[in-house]
Amino acid sequence: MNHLIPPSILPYVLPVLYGVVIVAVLPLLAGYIVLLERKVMADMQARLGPMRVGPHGLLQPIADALKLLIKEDIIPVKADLFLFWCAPVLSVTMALLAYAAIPFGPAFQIADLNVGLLFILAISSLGIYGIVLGGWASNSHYSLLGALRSAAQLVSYETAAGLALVSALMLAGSLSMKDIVQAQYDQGVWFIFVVPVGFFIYLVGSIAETNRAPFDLPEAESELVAGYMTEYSGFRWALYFLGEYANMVVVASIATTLFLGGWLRPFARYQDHLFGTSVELLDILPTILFLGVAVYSFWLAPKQPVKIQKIVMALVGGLCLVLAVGMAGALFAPDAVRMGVHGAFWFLAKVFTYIYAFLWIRFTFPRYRFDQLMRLGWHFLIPLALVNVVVVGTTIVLQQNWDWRHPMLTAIVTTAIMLGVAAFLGREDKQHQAAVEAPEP
Amino acid sequence: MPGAGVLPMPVDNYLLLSLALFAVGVVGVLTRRNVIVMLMSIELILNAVNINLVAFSRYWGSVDGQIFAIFIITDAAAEAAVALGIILAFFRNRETVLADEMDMLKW
Amino acid sequence: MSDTRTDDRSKFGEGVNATVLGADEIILNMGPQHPSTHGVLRVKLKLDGERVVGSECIIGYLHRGVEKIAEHRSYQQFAPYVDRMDYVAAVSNGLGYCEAIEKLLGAEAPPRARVVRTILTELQRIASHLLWLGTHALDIGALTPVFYCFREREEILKIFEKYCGARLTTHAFRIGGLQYETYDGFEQDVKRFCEDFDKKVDEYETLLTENRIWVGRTKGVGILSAEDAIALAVTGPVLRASGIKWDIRKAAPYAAYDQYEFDIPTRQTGDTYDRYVVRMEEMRQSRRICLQAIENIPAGPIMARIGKVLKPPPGEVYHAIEAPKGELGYYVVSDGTTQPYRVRVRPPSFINLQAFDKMARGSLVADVVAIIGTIDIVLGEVDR
Amino acid sequence: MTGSAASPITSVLFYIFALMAVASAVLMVTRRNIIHSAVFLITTLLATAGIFLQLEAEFLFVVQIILYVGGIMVLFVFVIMLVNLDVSLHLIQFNRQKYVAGVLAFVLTAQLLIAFWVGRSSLNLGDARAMDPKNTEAVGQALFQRYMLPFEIASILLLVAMIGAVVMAKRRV
Repeated sequence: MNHLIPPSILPYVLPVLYGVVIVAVLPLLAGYIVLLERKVMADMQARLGPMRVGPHGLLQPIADALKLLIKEDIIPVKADLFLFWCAPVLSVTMALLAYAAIPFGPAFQIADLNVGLLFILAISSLGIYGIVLGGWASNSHYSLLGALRSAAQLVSYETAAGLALVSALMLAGSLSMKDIVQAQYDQGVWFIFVVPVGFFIYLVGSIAETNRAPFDLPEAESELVAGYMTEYSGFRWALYFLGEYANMVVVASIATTLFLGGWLRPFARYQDHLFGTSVELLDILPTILFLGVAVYSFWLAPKQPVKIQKIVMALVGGLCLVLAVGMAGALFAPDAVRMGVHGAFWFLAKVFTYIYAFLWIRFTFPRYRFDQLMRLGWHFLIPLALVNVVVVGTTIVLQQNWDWRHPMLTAIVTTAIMLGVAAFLGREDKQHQAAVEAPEP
Repeated sequence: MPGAGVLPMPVDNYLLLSLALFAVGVVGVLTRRNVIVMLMSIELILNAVNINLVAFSRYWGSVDGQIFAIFIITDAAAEAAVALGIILAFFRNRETVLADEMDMLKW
Repeated sequence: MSDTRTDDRSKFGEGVNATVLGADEIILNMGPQHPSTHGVLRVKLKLDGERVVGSECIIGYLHRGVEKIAEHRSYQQFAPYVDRMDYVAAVSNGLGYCEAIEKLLGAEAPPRARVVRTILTELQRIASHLLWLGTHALDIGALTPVFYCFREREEILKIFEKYCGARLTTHAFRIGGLQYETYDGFEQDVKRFCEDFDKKVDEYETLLTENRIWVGRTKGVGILSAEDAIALAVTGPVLRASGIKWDIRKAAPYAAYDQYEFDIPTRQTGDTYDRYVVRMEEMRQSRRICLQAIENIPAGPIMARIGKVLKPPPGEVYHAIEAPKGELGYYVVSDGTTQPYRVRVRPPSFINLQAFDKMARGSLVADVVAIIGTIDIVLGEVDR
Repeated sequence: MTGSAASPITSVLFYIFALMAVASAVLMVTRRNIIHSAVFLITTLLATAGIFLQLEAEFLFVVQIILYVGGIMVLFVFVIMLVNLDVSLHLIQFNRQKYVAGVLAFVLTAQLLIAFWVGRSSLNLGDARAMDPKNTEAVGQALFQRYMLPFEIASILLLVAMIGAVVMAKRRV
């Protein structure tokens, strides 16, 4: 294949291929994450969720996309046309651009940049413009206020999330995403166990950064109606939505790469083999999982009331069976293919567990008021992140000099100190809270 | 990574580019009435300087030029913060952001 | 327009000032069709930045002139109108009206009717509080409780439907007693509902009571001191949350409330969190009453002998009951004909709404929604 | 970049970025609507970031985007929105001395061009030396070892700027 393409373009072919795959798959993925969210929300609220479009609502995202395409596209009068058009486009491109450096598997990565993580942080910090310019261009007092508020929220929580990442970076020692995962493999421990407080701060920071759950104030504020998205409708609004969900996946993949060991299988270094074959014991886990799901859906298929749903359940069962065979087949394939397939599976599994945590938090917590939100960001999270960086740094240096050589030790030491600091900040926050209430008549 | 190969482009292309940006920045500062656009033009001039620094840093193979560029960016950040603070305070009192209306030292 | 500018502006502290520069005070209009004003209530807020400096509630969008209609209807004909006032707690409206007329006639509903009336009214109180909790939590952002509350409320509405054929505007009672005998299985349904309702309330409480964000959004918001509560003649859970132990079911027992013992929850600080706790406790107490009442529903007739055409002797009566929102009073004047001369209703929501300005002043715009929710108003009753 | 002997890709990239930078700079200066000129300045900054990347200054590329475009320009757009500039749209944007300024700028550029033309021979000093491939580590080491003092002075400068900005933003000023 190499001789077909002129040498100077060869290094760009594979990344472009991966890029096309990601840009094609992502809107579909974002659509199905919306369906997943609605189904999980329904399940938590003792109801069924979308069931009408396609069996079990499986065709709902396609129906949504179609509806949004056909829906009338209203542009407010005197709106700033150039900005009104380019704001949603900007927020989607920034979200998609961040995928350039995310390693979906040991092989499947568009560009292993030397400054991988910083690049993703930089691109996601550009997402603010999509919101701010959108709010300004729709020429209405409410959306401007919403845009200003969400921009302020993004800026302050980005610092907290960035500092939380720094604490994990110190352990990894490199910015490139592949090296970070490699470092977690070499040290034999996921960084979530070494810097749990960093993971917590990043979890909270990433929720605020994607404008979700308890921090989704700019859109859902009762008197701001829908914040900066108020004037958008039809496909433009869908672009904003796609941008938000793509951002959610980006944030989830950063957390997976940095804290949950990227494409590493849990207990990656546990290598003893399955009765003599070349298959590592834990590698058969994905196959068992898919087999289980396949059996369950086959068992469920005849029970479905409607004939069409019977077929769908059977199809789902078949799909899981194919995947199980694929996973098993990959076991005996050459090393690169096995690492690639299993790596991608573990990476996506962790990304979806992280996104499930997003959904779970969204349906259990009420919304923060704007000043509480800012106070949490500035008075609690950022100082906590700063102290976390200092504490992790000192423990690493001490570990190297005094040779404590036990990763769990750093975890215990850092968490103990951080809990002390969190308590102190919490108490100080309560005093402030009491001070605010007392003078009120 | 590239060995000791020649610079991707001869260095004078970068100088011409930074000269062009510098000229546009100067025109911006001199001709615009609105203080915020003047500030933006100053940011543009600082950026032109940065291109020069990085071009020569690549030419000499050392990172000193890039370090200096980082210092210039931090300085630009500090300057922008204070300048915008002044503009906000000024706008709150005099309802104007036009440079030639800021002619009174005390009002 | 209560625009007496507060003299000392520093009292409000340095709230987040997101107003557009230069505009010192803006009037924000939360229009009649706002998602969280519980019906057609228009609130004009005077804002200084994020802080509410003054507010004015403009009502009347749902005014149907019920009291005027009453003067051209016979006593029995007017009974269904009463349900349309507080459409969330229709049964207790009916109870208030029927007992007022019975007092006017000097008649007395038979014991069996009184006990069944108490059970249905208490079930209606639980349903009304459930609807309040669902929408209040939804306004503050918790998406899940509303579905749990409506699941329980559905059970109650099923019981109403089996008993009198209607779910919301039930017209369950008649002057002098009941129209329908309780369907067989009535006791089992109510017992089954009350049995697992306690667990359900615990479910809501696990979701909300210790939830840091919920506490943060409700504690210290919309504070109403005891003196202000009395001055504004506020009644019901809003009054009890400010520390005053006043409940008409204990003060002037009506129907069969004197036969059961239940206690009246009260709190001291009178903020949104306290009103939430009071109402949750009230639901548990109502369940207790229903359980006691179900034990022994006395046998006997369900309708007093007052004849088809009601001509109460000329005179006037004022009869108040403890509706879920507060003291619901009926002042009926009869001139000896079959039609009342005047029916004046004391709606608790209308009077509780007057406390809104006192609560909203000094709070943030985001809290206004929580404050409207915590007063628990129904615009049908406010506008009549 | 894999710029082996000025391969076509890198030179094409350079011309794209250069053209983008100059075009949006000119547009920035001439636009009447302030928000549009802010957006064009952002495109210029992104174009210059591209040029930094081409000059193998990866760390600076990322710093430029995070700090300049993600930080300072957000501040500018914030202030433009807060100052609610639609009132100044129909005011004349260019002051009267724009012709004099144009001539002055032209003279300045001509001077620089001549200086550049004369000194052209001194620039081609043979091949460029090799860059350290691990750019970020090199910048890190230099920043915290050789340039420790300027680093501390820069942090003090930022502190002073923060205090200045806070004082300026006080309501009671």
